[in-house]
Amino acid sequence: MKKNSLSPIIKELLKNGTVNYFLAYGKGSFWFKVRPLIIREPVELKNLEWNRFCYPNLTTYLKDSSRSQDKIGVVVKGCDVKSVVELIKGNQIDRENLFLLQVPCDGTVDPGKVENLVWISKLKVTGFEETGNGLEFITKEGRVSVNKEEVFFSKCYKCDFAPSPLVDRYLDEERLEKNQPSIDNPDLYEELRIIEEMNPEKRSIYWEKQFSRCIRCFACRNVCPVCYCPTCVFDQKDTSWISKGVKPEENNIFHLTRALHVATLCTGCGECERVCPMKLPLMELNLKLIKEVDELYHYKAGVDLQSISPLKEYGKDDYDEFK
Amino acid sequence: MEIVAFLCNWCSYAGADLAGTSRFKYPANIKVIRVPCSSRVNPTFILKALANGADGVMVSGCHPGDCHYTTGNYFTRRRLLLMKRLLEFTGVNPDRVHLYWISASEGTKFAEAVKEVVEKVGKLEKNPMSSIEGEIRYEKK
Amino acid sequence: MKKIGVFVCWCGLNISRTVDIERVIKEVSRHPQVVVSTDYKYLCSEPGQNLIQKYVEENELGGLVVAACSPNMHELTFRSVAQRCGINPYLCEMTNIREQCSWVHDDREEATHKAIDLIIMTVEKVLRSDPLYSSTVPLTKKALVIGAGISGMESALDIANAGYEVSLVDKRPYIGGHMTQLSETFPTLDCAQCILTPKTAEVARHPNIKILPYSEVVEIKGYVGNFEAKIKRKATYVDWDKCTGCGICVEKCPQKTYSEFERGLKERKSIDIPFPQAVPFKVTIDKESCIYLKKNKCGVCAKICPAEAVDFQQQDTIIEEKFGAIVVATGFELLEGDDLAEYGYGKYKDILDGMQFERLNSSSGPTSGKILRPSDGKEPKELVFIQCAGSRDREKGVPYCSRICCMYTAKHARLYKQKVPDGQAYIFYMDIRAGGKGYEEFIYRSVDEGNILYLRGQVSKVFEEDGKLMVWGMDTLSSKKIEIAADMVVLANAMIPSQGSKLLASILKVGTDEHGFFQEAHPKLRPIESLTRGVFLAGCSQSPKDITDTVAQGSAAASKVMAMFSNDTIKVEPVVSLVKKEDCSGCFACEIACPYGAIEHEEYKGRQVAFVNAALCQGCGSCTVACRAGVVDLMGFSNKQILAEVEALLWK
Amino acid sequence: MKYSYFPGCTLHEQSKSFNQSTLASSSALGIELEELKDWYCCGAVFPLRADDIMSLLSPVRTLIGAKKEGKDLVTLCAACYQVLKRTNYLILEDREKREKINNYLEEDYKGDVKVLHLLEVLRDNLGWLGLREKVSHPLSGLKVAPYYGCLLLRPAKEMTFDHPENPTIFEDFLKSLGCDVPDFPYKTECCGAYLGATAKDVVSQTVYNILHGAQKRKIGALIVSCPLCHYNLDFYQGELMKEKSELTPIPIFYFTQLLALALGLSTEVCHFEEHRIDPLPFLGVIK
Repeated sequence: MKKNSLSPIIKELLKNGTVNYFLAYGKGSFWFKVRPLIIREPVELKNLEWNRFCYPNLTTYLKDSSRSQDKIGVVVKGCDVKSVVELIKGNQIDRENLFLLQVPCDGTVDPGKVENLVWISKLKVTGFEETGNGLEFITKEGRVSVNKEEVFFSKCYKCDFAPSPLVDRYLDEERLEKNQPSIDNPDLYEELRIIEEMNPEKRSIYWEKQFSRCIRCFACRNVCPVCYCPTCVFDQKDTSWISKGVKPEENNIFHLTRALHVATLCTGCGECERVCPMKLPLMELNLKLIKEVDELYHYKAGVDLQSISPLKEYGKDDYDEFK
Repeated sequence: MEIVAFLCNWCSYAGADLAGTSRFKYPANIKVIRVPCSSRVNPTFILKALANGADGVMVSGCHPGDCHYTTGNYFTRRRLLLMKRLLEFTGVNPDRVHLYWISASEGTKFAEAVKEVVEKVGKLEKNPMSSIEGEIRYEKK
Repeated sequence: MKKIGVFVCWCGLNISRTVDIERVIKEVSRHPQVVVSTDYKYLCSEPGQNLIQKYVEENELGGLVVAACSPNMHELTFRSVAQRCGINPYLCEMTNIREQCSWVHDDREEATHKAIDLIIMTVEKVLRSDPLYSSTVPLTKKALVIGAGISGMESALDIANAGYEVSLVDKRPYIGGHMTQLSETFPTLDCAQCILTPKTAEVARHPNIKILPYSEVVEIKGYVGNFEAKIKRKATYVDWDKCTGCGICVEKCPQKTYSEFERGLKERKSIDIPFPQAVPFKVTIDKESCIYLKKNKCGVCAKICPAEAVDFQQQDTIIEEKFGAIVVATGFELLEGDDLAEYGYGKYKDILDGMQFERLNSSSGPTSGKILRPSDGKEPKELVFIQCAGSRDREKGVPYCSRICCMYTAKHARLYKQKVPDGQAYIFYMDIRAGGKGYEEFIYRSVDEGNILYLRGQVSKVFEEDGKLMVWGMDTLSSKKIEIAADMVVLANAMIPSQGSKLLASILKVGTDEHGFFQEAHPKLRPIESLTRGVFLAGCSQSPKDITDTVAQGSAAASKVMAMFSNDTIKVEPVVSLVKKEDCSGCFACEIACPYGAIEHEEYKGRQVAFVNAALCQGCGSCTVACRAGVVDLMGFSNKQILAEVEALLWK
Repeated sequence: MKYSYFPGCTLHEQSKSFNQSTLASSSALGIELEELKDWYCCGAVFPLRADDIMSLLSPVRTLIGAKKEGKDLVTLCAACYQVLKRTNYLILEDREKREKINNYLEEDYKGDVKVLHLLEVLRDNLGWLGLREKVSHPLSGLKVAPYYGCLLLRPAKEMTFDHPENPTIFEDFLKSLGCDVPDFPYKTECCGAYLGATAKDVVSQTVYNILHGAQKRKIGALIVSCPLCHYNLDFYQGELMKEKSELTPIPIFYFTQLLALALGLSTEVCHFEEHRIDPLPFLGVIK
């Protein structure tokens, strides 16, 4: 993972006018954090960052650019490209106004997992280094190393990266092959199995507990790249789909509706779950629908620009369990 | 027990009317909301009904291929199938939500369908989604 | 919030026997917005209606709820009462407490409770109803008929006779369609030309009909009443105003080419009039084969033409015109190609399709009506007809029945027996489907008098051996394998939609079925209308049919057009979808869900948003669910109305 | 061009002529066929009973073996090709059966091996023109017709090999070798198949029809890709010759035998001694 090679490319693209500005990762306030960085002038490149913790999906910021005619460059990982596909299919961004610069990524690290693994508080760590297969964390007391394959985000283990014709430039052409963690036959729906195997009462209690913790901050919705409605259905002024106050009994309406609204669009980037302050297992809902859509209609979101979402289409000979 | 039924105007609502003119009896738990087409039924309406004290929801449209608007019910079929799978996943018994295809000539089928829904919903425990039971929203005069 | 009046009908004893009406009106009156809650024996009667009017005036009601029978019965009645009282009709809703309450429940207590709940639900809905107004759009009283076969001509004549202008377009250089190629027609064995020619002549000279042969529709914009069409007139390279049809050019033209009209049984000249009765009787140059147009040599026709009509510089031209309604009558074609490989179709010369056999029988055809083998010109003594060639086949070809083959095969066999009395005709068939007036009798006459051998079974293979066509088949009645050494084989090829139907469907924004035929609005009740308002279907463009049905549907389409044209404007129902454009994301999920193509694009603050064309919207509401943000809403069945009905469940 | 190779029992044991001519020709054409390390009986007949899972286990094991080697799987015997290809199709299309089958196996199989017939490899990877260029001894003057039989072509939806009623792949192959290829309508007729075991007279009749049809068209030889077709047409021809004096001998070749000859390979790989109807007089035309 090298950021040094990133900088000159962005500089060049800004200089020759290919893009008006660049959306990239910038240094964050902690070692495990990065923040979105908008680069308009080469001088701003000094804050550029590219490391193991560049897990956020920057394409969500493209939602708001749909109205501008600016040419925007974005630093993307393989998984982020899928969100771009859905944004283009939903007419939210113009392919022509976009420059995708893909960085090679073989997995992003979940700081929470690091913390759990080495039993040191995030705040005690002052920095980290990459060492071959592992990561070394620097603390005042010394160095702690972990095997990086143990601390990836769960989406990274399921990475099915394939080079996309949408990408304008790859940072490292030779490393395309190695662009994902080397996991054979990942179990795509691992998380679901535990819940699917519960008996209905247990499942019901499980979800009731989860939904009751929701504080309706809407972070899950706001961060989602495919939640691009200018005014969300739950923010409509004249129609009360759910109460505006936090009524726990209506939380499930919100969460199930949200899951249905992103069904066939959700690419599994996991941002909703990552940003949830209450740590609701939102990806379980999304994954369930990804699985059902795949099994019923053989469709996956974010794969190509041509295929049409099965919720926008119909089949006369569809599976029909209704009487 | 409360069952909300969304009936499409052209087939199922007319089928329910036919059940009436033929005097086929069925339980009174069912409250019908008339919609032009089953494709007008937003899955969120169903969630809302379940959260608002309904014990079950029934949606009924024209038979696939016979939709008054030609293709509406094909969309309904996909939308509600996914929704049912999701509900089941969150612990809601799939018997709480029913989708039927009932034509304008199927008065008997409508009456039987209502009986079936009432019977199935009757076997279920209290609706886990509804916690508003008994709350009075309107100030009565 | 508006003041609501609730009126509960007894319907004599029909409702009051099971529902405690007194209790209903008392309970309902406790709703804060209900200011009137009353009952009457028969609300639909004159005094009942007057009662409503009295209460509206006295209490300044803003909305009405009539709890009575099904809205399918009396919604119109009570909405006109509302209108008479100065209340927008869409602020009046009915609660069905008869068909869906008193008639289906026995328990008085339960039925009364249910009636109260249903009425409260309706009250909540009406509280959120907005007044709606029907609008009208202007109407151009001029029709476009696409396809000038027998159904298109019939349509055009009917519309024209009613006094409206019609443009009749056909891709061929003549009008009359496939019927011009036929010899005799079943079940009467009239000569096709004899019954068709008067029609083509009438069409050509009708003052209200403009015929546009050798033309294609390339673009349709607009909507019902106001279509804007672009029609391409293909270059004929002959000035038809000058051409007299003398035919000298045809005689002198040195280049021969494939004759579509004779289906390859005879060649024609590059400059040609397809047949002696063609209307218009003008020559057309085929640009694919003309030596001058390809190599800039020859030009004999131009030199010889006494009228100096040949014009090699002629270009395609585009005509732009406005129409109020469109009739699609694009007809059919025969299935060809790989699907018929086992019959050797296209491989052996003496295997013909039904249309080629028509040409052999036609007195103006390539053999002047004699049945002769294309390979050696000999008279075939053993002739095998194969029905369902490609039809009713679930594996390949088409799964549907082409409907006319049983009849025309019987006709073919009879014509053959008349012309070759000592010949033997065999017909392989799956079933005989002769469901038409005089059809069954025709089949029996053919079997009895014609001495035609019907074999129930399918043919597995046809191939050439020892100068004969070996036909291997099965007679399932005797369970015997049949081998016939035939001189000629005639296939009843499946009928398929004519080439270009798909393209035309996308131009017209109407659907096609899985086989490519134009999709009717309803298979039983609206077989003439397409899914797009103002576009009607006729003839084989919609499904395979015989001439009788085709003509009937042509007339039916015309009557739909005439009914539309009898008004000066087109009324547009107000129960349509509406987009709140400031909140529209422009994802156009609604556009795909709409079966009517009613969702259009519009620019709003620099971006594309959805816009509902009310003239096309039929009010199904599928788009409202496709829209995640709930920004597309259906008037009269809006999100807030339905949600209010759902929430009314809480009323206890 | 590397492929895994599934010979099947007949090529492995009985028909050296088919196996060795195949291996020799392929290597001359630069097509590397590497025999599967571990292969099982294909099952010989694709089971049509709805609940017959057991008969499918053996072909699925073979497919799993091929998957492990990571190459497309080539086979020649029409029966093996049919069983393997249809098994693969079933695994891909029938979720319920797939799960049932996988329950019996040590590892899951998802239908991801591509099963190819050598003719498809020739057509799609070498191309008919490419083949023509490699032919050093064109078989011009030989009037040869193909005999497809049934297994290669049907059911067409599953086999997707060629048009079931009017196949042309063998004709294209023969033309590339320089042969004269006449129209032969009997090319898709039944050879009698296994009926030889119970009703020899039926096979005699079907074989007679095919040979008589060929004779009428002055066809000198037929090519096949199915060992059973070969057996019926070759062996029964010998029997028929005893009583039907009007028949002239028509040698039956595996298509790879003619391929080997056209590529100029030694006749040893063709094992002509296995034939009942001696092909040498016919081949004498070119020698």
